[in-house]
Amino acid sequence: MIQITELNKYFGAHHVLKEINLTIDSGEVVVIIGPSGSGKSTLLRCMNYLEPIQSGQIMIENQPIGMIEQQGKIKEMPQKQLNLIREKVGMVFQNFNLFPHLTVEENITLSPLTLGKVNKQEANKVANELLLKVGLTDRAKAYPEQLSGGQKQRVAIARALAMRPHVMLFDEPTSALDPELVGEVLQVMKDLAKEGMTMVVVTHEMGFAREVADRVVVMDQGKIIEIDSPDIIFQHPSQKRTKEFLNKVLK
Amino acid sequence: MIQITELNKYFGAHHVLKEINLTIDSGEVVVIIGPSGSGKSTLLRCMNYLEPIQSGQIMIENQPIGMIEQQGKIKEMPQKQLNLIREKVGMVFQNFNLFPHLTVEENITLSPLTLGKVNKQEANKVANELLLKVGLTDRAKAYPEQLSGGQKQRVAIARALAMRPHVMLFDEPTSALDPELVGEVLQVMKDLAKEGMTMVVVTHEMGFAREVADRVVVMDQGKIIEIDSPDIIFQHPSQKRTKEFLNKVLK
Amino acid sequence: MELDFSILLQDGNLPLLLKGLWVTIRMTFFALCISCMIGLLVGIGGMSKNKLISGICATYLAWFRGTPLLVQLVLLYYGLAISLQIDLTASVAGVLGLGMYSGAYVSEIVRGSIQSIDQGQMEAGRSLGMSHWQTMGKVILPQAVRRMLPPLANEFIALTKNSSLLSVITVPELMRAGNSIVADNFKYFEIYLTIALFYFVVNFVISTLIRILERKLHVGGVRT
Amino acid sequence: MELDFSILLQDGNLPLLLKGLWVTIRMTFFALCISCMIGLLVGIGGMSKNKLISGICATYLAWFRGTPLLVQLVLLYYGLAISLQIDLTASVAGVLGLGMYSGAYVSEIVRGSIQSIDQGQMEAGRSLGMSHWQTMGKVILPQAVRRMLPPLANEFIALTKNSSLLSVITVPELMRAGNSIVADNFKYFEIYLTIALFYFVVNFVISTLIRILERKLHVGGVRT
Amino acid sequence: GCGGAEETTLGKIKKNKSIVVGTDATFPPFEYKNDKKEYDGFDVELIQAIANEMGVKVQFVDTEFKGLIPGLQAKKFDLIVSAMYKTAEREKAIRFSDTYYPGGLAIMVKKDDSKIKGIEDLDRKEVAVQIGTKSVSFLKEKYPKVKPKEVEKNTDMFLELESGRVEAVVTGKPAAKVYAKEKGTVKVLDQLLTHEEYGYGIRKNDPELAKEVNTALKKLKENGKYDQIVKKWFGE
Ligand SMILES: Nc1ncnc2c1ncn2[C@@H]1O[C@H](COP(=O)(O)OP(=O)(O)OP(=O)(O)O)[C@@H](O)[C@H]1O
Ligand SMILES: Nc1ncnc2c1ncn2[C@@H]1O[C@H](COP(=O)(O)OP(=O)(O)OP(=O)(O)O)[C@@H](O)[C@H]1O
Ligand SMILES: [Mg+2]
Ligand SMILES: [Mg+2]
Repeated sequence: MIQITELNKYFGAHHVLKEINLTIDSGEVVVIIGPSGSGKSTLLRCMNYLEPIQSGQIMIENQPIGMIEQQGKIKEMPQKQLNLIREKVGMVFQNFNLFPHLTVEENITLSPLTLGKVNKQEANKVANELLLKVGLTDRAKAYPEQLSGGQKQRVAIARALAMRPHVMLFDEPTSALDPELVGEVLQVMKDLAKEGMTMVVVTHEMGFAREVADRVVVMDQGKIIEIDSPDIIFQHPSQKRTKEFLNKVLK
Repeated sequence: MIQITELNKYFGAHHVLKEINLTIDSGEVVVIIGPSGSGKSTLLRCMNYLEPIQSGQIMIENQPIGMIEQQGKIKEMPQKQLNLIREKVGMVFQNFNLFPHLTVEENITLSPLTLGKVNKQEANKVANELLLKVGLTDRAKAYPEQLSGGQKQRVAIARALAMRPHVMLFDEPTSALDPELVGEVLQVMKDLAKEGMTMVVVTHEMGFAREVADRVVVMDQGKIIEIDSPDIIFQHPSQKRTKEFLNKVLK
Repeated sequence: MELDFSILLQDGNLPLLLKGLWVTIRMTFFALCISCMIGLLVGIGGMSKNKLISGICATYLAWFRGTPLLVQLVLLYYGLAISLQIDLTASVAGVLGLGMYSGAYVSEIVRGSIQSIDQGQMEAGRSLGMSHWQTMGKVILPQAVRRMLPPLANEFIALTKNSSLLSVITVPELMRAGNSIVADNFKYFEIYLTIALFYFVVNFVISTLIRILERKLHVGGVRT
Repeated sequence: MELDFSILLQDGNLPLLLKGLWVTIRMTFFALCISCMIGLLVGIGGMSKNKLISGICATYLAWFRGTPLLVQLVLLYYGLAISLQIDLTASVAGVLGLGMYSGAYVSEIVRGSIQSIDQGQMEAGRSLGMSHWQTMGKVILPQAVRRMLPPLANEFIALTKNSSLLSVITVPELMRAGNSIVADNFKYFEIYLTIALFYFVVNFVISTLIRILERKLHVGGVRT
Repeated sequence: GCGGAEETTLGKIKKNKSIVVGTDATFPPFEYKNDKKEYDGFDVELIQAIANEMGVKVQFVDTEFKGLIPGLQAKKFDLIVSAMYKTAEREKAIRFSDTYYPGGLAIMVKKDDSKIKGIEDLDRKEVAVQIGTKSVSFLKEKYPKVKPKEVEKNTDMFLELESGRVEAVVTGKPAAKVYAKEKGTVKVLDQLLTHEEYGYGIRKNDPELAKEVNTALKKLKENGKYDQIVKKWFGE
C-alpha cells in the first residue's frame, strides 16, 4: 500500500527525517508515537506530499508520489498527476481545517463536485451516508463554528472519506479536543479500522494504540527507533528511549 | 478569601451561571470540574471581573469586586479601584496569552513596572527569582514564540506571580499542551500549592485534582451540583451526573 | 461670509451638477470593476512562484501605485494618441486609467487578505485532491473576500474622489461641472459644499453597502 | 513623438523641479505625522464605549474621508479667512488639511488592526492589574503597529500624491513646478515623465522603509 | 467683518512698501516663469511699473486660476494680475481696475489645415476651450452649432489640437501666438472673434487701491512707458 524507502527531509539545514524506511500493508493500522519534534507530523505530511522531500522515495499503491524519474532525472511530477494520487490518500488534521464558509454538507461535497466525480444529487447522497456513519445526520446544514470540537473532527473525517481514499492519515486528531469529546472521535476511527481501512495515525492516545494498532512506530529525533506490535512496545520495548517516553506520557 | 453569593450571569438571554454560592478559604486549593459548556471558565473569569455579572456578589478578601453599592444603588466600581483588587488575583489562561512582542523577562516585569510598584532593578531581580522557581532561568531573554508550550505556561504563571497575588486562578492551564509537557506545569502548580498559595483551578487533570485539591467543585449546566473532598467525589459521588461525567473522562 | 444656496436653482446649475454626478458615478462604477479584476490578477500573480509572473506584477504595482494618476491619465489619453495614434475616447481612457491605477492599490489588499487566511485551508484543499487554483477559487478567496472589505471601502472611496482628475482629459465629471459653474458666478463655497455633499452621499452609500456585505458574508454565519 | 530630456538641463528646469520635490517631501512628511496622530486618536476613539466620543470620531471619519480633499483645502484656506478671519499660511493650511484628510483613512487602518489583535491580550493585561489604557499602550498597540504597516504604505503613498492638490492653495509643490515649466516650453511628456519618476522614487523609499520596519518589528522575532 | 478702525489695504501696502499680487503664472506671454525661473511677461512687467509709480515693490503669489478670486476675497493677496477679462459676472464678486489692455479671442488650427478660414467653418466641429474662460460662453451663446470641448488647463487645449481630437482651439490671441511660435506646428487665424478688456482684480471694499492703480496706469500711458512694454511683448 505505502512504501517509504530511504526518505530524507530537511527544513533548510535542519535534518528532520533521517533515512526513513517503512512499509504499510493494505488494511493495516499503524500508530506513530514519539516525543514532540521527533518528526511524526512531517513524516505523515510527506505521505501525501504536503511536504516536498529531498531524497528517497514514497510509493502509494506502487506509484511514486511527488517525485518521478524522467530521462534519468528526478523532477517534481505534474500537479495533475499528483492530485490524482492524492485522492487516494485522505488526511485529517489536528485543527480540523474545516472550510468555515461552507456548511457541513458543503464541506463534504466540495471536492467531489469540484473534481467532477459525481453530480450534486449523488454527492449529497454520499454526504448523508457519511454523516450517518459519523453520527451527525442532523448537523448537515450547520456551519463549522456551530459545532463542538468533536463534531468538527468527525466532519473532517467524513470529508476525507468522501473522496473514497484507499488510506487515511490522521495527525493527532484528538489532541485539540476536550477530554470528554475524545471518545466519540476515537470510536469513529475504530469503526473505520474494523471495516478494513488502511490507516496511519499519529496520536498520544495510548489506549487507542493498544486496542486498534497492528503495529506501533516509535520515532525520536527524526529516526524510526522501533517498530513492533503494541503489546511488545508497551510491555517490553527494546529501546531505552521508548521506555523513557512512555513513562512520561503514561504517568 | 473569596466569597461568592447568589451569583447569576447571563450572556444575552443565555443563563450561564445560576445562583452560585461558593466560599474559598485562604490557602485552600479548589479544583473545578464538569462537562464542556457547564460554566467553569465563566465562573473563574467572574472572580476577577473579566466578565460583568448580573446579580449576586463576589468578595475578594472582604472587598466586593466589580459592583459596589453607592447611595443605595448598585453600580460598576471605578476602574482604579477594580485594578487594585485585580492585583490580588492572578490569572493563568489556557492559551497562555503571553505578550509576543516582549521577552520572557519583559513579560514578567511589564505590569509591576507600568504600575510603578518597583524600579527596573528590583523588577528584574523578582523576575529572576520567579524564573528560577519555574525552572526557566536560562530563557529570560527568549521571545514567547521560541518556547515550547510547557515553557510558555510556566512563564505565564511567573508573570501572574510577579504581582504578588493572594490567590491564583487557573483555566485549563495544561489542556493546550503536548502530553509530555503537562507534567512540568503541574509540578510548578503543586509547588505553589505546597507553599500555601490559595488556588482555584479548572482542569481535566484528575490526577492533579486527587493529589492536590482540598475540595473539588463539580459544575453542570451553570450550577454547582456537588462540592466535596477529592476522595469522596472520585470514589463515592452523590450525584448521578458526576458519575456519568467521571466515567467518560476517566475511560 | 453669507452663503446663498439659491444659486443652485438658477441658470440650470443644479441639473449641470447632477449630470456631472451621474458621469462621476458611471465612471467610478466601471473603473471599480476593472480595478477589482486587475487587483485580483496582480494580487494573486504577485504571490506566484514563477519569477516572470511575480516580476511583472511587482513592476505593475510599483509603477501604477507609485506615480501620479494625473501623469498616467495624460500619457494614456494624449501620449498614446500623439505617439502611436491610438485614439481612445475620453471615457474609455478615463475608466481604464482609473481602473489600472486603483487596481494597483487593490492588488495589495488582495495579497494581504489572502496571506492572512490560515495555511491549513490550502493544505486541506490540496489533500482532498483539489488543485492549487481550485482551492484558491473555492476555499481561499471566498474567505479572503470578507477580510478585504474594510480596506476596499477605503480604496473605493478614494477612487470616487480620484475620478475628479478625469477632468484633465475632458471628462465632464462632477468636480469639473462645479468648477465651470464657479468660473461663471464665483460662488465657490456654495458650489463646493454642494459637491462635497454629493461625494459624501455617494461614499456613504459605498461604505454602507460594504458594511452590509461584510455582515452578509460573515464567514460561517447563518445567512438566512 | 520624440522625447528630448535635455530640456531638463536647460533654463534651471531641473532645479525648479527639485525645489518643488523638496516642498512636496516636506509637506508630505509633516502631514504624515499629523495623519498618524489623528489616525490613532480617531481610530481608538471610534471604538470607545462613550457614545459622545465614538460619535465625534464617526462624524470625523465620514466627513474627512467622504468629501474631496480639494473642497476641504479650499474651505480651510480660503473659507476660514473669509468667514472667520482665521488667516493660516498656505504651508500650515496645507499640512493641516492633508494631515486631517489622510488621518481619516489612517483611523480605519488603526481600528482594523487593533481589532485584529487577540482579545486574550487585553484580558491578560487587565488581569495583571493594568488599566485599559496601559494595556492598550504597552501591549495592544505595539503589536497592532506591525499589522498596520502594509495598509499604511498604501495610504502614505496616496498621501504623497494627494499633496499635488496643494497647488490650489498656492503651495509651490512638485506638480505645480512641473506645470509652470510646461507652460513655458510645452514639453509635456518630458516634464510629466520626470515628475512621475520623482514621485516613484519617493514612494519607493516609503514602501522600502515600511518593509524594513515590518521586518524589524516582526513580533517576537530576534531583533539583533 | 470688523469695525472701521481697521486699516485699508492701501494703507497696509504703503506701510509695508509692497503689494501682494496673485497670478497663475502658466500663461505666456502674460505671466509665466521665464528661463531663469523669474516671474516674467507683459502683465508682470506692467504691474511692476505700476508699483514703481506707487513707490512699492511687487510680491507675487503663484496659484491656480480657480484659486485667484477666493484668494483675493480671503485677503491672501491684494490684487489679481492674471490676464483676467473684465466681465459683468466677475464684477458681481470683485472690483476691476481700468482696463490695461484690449484682448480678444482667436482661432488656432493645425498648420497644414487650409479648410478652416474663420469661425463660420467651425460648425459641427469640435473645438477646445479652457474651462471657465470667456471662450466657453462666447461659443455657447453666439455659435451654438460649434461643439466646445472644455479642458482644464491652457496647455491642455494645445494637447487636444496636437493629438487630433479637436480641429481648432478658441483662446486668447496673444497666448495662442506664443504657442504657435514656440511649436511651429500650428497657426493662429487673423480673425479676432471678440473684443475683450483685461483688468486687475481688486476687492470690492478697496476703492482707494483701485484709484491709486488707475492713476499709476494713466501716468504710464502718458509718459510712454506703457507703449514701450506693449511693444516689447506684442510687437505692435
Ligand atoms: N515548516 C517548518 N519549517 C521549519 N522547521 C519545521 C517546520 N515544521 C516542522 N519543523 C521542525 O521539524 C521538526 C519535526 O517537526 P514535527 O512537527 O514533524 O514533529 P512532531 O513529531 O509532529 O512533533 P509534535 O508532537 O510536537 O507535533 C521539529 O524540530 C520542528 O521544529
Ligand atoms: N462570550 C460569550 N458569549 C456568549 N456565550 C458564551 C460566551 N462565553 C461562553 N458562553 C457560553 O456560556 C456557557 C458556559 O461557557 P464556559 O466557557 O464557561 O464553559 P466551560 O465549562 O468553561 O466549558 P469548556 O470546558 O468547554 O471550557 C456555554 O454555553 C458557552 O457557549
Ligand atoms: Mg506533530
Ligand atoms: Mg472553559
